[in-house]
Amino acid sequence: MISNTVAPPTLDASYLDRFRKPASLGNPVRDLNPLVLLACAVLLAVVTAMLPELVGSAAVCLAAVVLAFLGGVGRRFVSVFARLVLAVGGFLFVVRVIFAKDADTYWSWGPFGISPTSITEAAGFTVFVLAMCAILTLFFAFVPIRHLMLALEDVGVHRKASYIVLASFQAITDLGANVRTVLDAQKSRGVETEGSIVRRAGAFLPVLAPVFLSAMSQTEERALALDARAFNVSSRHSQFVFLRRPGITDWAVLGGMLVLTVGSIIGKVLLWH
Amino acid sequence: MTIRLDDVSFAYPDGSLAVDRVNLAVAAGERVAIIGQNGAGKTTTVKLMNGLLRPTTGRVLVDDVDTASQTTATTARQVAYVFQNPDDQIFGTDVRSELEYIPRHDRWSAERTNERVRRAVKMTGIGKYLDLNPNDLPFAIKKFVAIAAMLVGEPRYVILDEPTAGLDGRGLALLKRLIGQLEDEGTAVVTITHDMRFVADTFDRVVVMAQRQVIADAPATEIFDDDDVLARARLQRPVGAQLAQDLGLAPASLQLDDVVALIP
Amino acid sequence: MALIEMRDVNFTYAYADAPALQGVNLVLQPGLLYGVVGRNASGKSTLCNVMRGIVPNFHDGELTGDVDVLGTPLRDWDPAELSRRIGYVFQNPFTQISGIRDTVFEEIALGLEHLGVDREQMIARVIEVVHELGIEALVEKDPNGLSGGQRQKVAFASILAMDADVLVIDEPTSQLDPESTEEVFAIIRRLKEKGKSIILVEHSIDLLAEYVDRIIVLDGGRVTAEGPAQDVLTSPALDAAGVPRPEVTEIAHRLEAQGRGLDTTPITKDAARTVLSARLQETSRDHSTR
Amino acid sequence: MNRTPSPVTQVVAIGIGAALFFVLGRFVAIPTPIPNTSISIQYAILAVFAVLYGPVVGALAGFIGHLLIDATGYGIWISWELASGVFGLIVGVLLLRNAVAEGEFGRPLAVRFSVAVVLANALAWLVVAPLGDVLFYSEPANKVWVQGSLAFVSNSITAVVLGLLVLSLYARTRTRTGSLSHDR
Ligand SMILES: Nc1ncnc2c1ncn2[C@@H]1O[C@H](COP(=O)(O)OP(=O)(O)OP(=O)(O)O)[C@@H](O)[C@H]1O
Ligand SMILES: Nc1ncnc2c1ncn2[C@@H]1O[C@H](COP(=O)(O)OP(=O)(O)OP(=O)(O)O)[C@@H](O)[C@H]1O
Ligand SMILES: [Mg+2]
Ligand SMILES: [Mg+2]
Repeated sequence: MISNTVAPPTLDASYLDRFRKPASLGNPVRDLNPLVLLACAVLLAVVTAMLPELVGSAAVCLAAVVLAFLGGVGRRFVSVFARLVLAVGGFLFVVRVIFAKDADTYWSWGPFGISPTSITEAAGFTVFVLAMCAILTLFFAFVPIRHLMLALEDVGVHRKASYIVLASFQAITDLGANVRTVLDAQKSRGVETEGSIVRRAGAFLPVLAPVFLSAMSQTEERALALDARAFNVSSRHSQFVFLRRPGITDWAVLGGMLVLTVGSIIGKVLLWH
Repeated sequence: MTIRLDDVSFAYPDGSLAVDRVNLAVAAGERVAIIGQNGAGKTTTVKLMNGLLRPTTGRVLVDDVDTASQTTATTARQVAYVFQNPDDQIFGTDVRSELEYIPRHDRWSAERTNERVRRAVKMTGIGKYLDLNPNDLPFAIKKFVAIAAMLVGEPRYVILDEPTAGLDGRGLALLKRLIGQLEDEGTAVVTITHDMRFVADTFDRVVVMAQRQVIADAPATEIFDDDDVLARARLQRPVGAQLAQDLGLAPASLQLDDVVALIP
Repeated sequence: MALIEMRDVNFTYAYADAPALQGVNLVLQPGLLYGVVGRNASGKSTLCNVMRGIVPNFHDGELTGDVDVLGTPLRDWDPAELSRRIGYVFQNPFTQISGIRDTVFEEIALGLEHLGVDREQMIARVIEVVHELGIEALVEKDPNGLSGGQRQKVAFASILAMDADVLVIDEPTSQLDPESTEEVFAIIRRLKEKGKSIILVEHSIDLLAEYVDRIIVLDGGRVTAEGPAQDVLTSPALDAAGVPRPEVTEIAHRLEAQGRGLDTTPITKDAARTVLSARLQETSRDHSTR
Repeated sequence: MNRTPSPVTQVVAIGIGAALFFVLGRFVAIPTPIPNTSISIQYAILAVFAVLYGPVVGALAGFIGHLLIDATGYGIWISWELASGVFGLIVGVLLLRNAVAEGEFGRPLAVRFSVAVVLANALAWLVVAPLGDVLFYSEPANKVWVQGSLAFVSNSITAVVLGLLVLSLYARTRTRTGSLSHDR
């Protein structure tokens, strides 16, 4: 049985009140100002670079997982991050580890070789890259692009600039939709696109050209659609959905992060150099 | 030889239920109109018929084969669907290559290709546009190109989704002729339309959808006589028939000539 | 001041062999509802494009002659200002979604954001058009998950919300069910009553006849008739352009062909009802006196 | 372009161009034996956008698209992002006033396009990228030159070949609209 039918909202006052309040993602961590979160992400990357290799990076990865759960996106984050660990991490580690240049290798063949140092080095590098990936993934799991753009507009970034970024991300999704449309069109003409990997790969190439061509013709259609909505009018524009102004919490989090960064730099210079 | 929907429901991935326990059968050679409000589930229903969508619950059988058991491509060879939005269907850079898509894919002989393409072109009257780009054609003509592209494959069932949208009088006449021709050849034609005059003039069997369900399935004269069904599906009679009814010229007739004959 | 004035206007799309508009001379007055009719490819959308400056700003091609919009030559208009002053609902219902908003509610508000309308007013406007078009159930939906007719309504609502004084509307009901079609026409009539100037392209001649003040007939890129609806819809220019007559007018014509012509040729249902019931009464009286 | 595209079109084109550049660069990179270097087909699309929508679109779509690729990969490397921008800019400038959008795409234009792509590639990968590497990142000069030259060669070939292909396809979608006669 189908039970999850979406009930239409009633447009009463309580529904409309949502638009009078700042947009919220329903979680205090994720509701921090997107730019503050962005700054934190950058600072965290700096911290990672300052901390001792391997241990420090591993700690940052762990911290990212904890933060993700605090922000209520734990599951999604872990599933993406696990895949990164397996794919990117595995690949990097293998590529790095087999180029031992020192003498005491466990194993060597031609230019390849594995040694204790190459293992430590590869591990350090791999975990470092993974930590960076974790920070980036976390940021995008926390902040919808739309909110980032709203925050940028709040600090004076031009609407057209923010549109470009938003549209770029949107266009990536649209491309996926285009692929589905073209595949549907092919299927309805009796062209097999379902089934084995070979068949799907075979169907892939003929789809590419139409997908890109239709993306290009969409440019004109989109432009007209936006022009009809007075996109180019230069007067002050307003926001329908809007963000909360950064408050004391935002500044406190940012301050804390700065302290951590400075601490890690001092640590690197004085303690674990 | 039928398309049969057995208690079919369908919900889109976002959770919205678009078709709710529909039972419907279209036999070979039939000519059926599907009418109903916007969002009633017409497009979803016909996409279920050609396998583009598969039911969430229930079964769709095309010539006794469950569409869920075979690829869409296989179903679609029997049941051709002309999309509501022609841009979703047409990808060729000129009309001719669009029409020759199936022949090229299936490596037909030149004679067979020419014969079928010529026939499809003749039925749809798009001979003048063969070398043009479908993108530059007016909406209505693009739609005819989409129809022709499907006719080339000689399917046994043809589904037209809103072919009357934006069509001029001449286009309507052409469409009517085309549907008649297909019927003569034993091809079933299912047409979704909002043009009540077209329905009254062209179809014997009319399926009415409202709120995700089929609420009536009967000859056009019966449907347009049934105030209850019309009200529930928020439909209206063709203008001439409305007039006849307002004037108390019983029976409220659908064809204009009948109305004229009733006036003293 | 005329709303739009065209003198000897010709337009040929880039690299098309034949012009899409030829020798168009038109003077449109503000505050009226104009219907534009003609066969497919007769140039209706092109005419709209010129009036709204889409030609020559977006489509390449050769435009000759003079076009004045609200008293100012088209070339002197800032394209952004035109987009603010003239609302334009495009013909194709499938290409009018902005693609940058996640719900229908926000999609409809987009134009108002660009115009700098403040939030309370935005909410009020959006709610108003949502009620007018009866699309309450859709406001939470992703604009990309709509049926054909629903898309057309949302596109119309988005422009309606912007409340421009001049509206160009190209086949707003092509995908709509009969009831929604009537509703759209009722909205258009209300807009006219509020003093807006409207140019409406439509194939549904029965409805045009009920609502519009004047009709422009296009045939092969030429304007072959322009005048009050009653005159144009009963004139031979309509047949010549291949445009069907309203059903009620058609009934009158067929009666006339059979030598049973009516006193006046009706174009609206009401007019037809009046003249036909008069005829009915007459005959029944004849009957009883005999 | 005989007529500069309207500002709205340009803004939209930057967004869509950057997205195409990103998708191709991120997911369709063909690896080569040389470390950190892969055959990138996204420059073909970028060149086409520069031809159709002008230098500003070319520059920004390239820069933003490349920024997106790197931001979701191994980190931002500003000199190469700039180089991608410069590539789009130069192709756009060298092909100002063309008529591809109206379906004109003959041999003279193909030659002009190829020359422009090679020149733009030279400037981007033999001048901007290596110079930036040396200035911003103090990379050893000989290493960046080797990388730059490799990028120059592989990008020139792919961008010319694929670019011509896409352009001719696109021009075909814009063929002369014949006289549409009014009877069916
Ligand atoms: N891709 C989709 N995702 C989510 N919901 C959808 C999608 N397509 C359609 N719907 C919803 O399903 C319902 C039925 O849609 P459908 O397209 O079948 O209607 P329809 O009867 O063809 O209407 P129309 O006459 O307007 O074309 C609508 O309420 C619509 O909002
Ligand atoms: N972008 C374009 N490029 C080239 N030719 C075009 C373009 N748009 C329209 N045309 C041509 O211009 C002519 C007039 O088209 P237009 O779209 O104005 O007709 P219409 O009266 O609106 O038709 P319909 O009723 O089908 O909407 C047609 O011959 C058409 O093919
Ligand atoms: Mg539909
Ligand atoms: Mg039109």
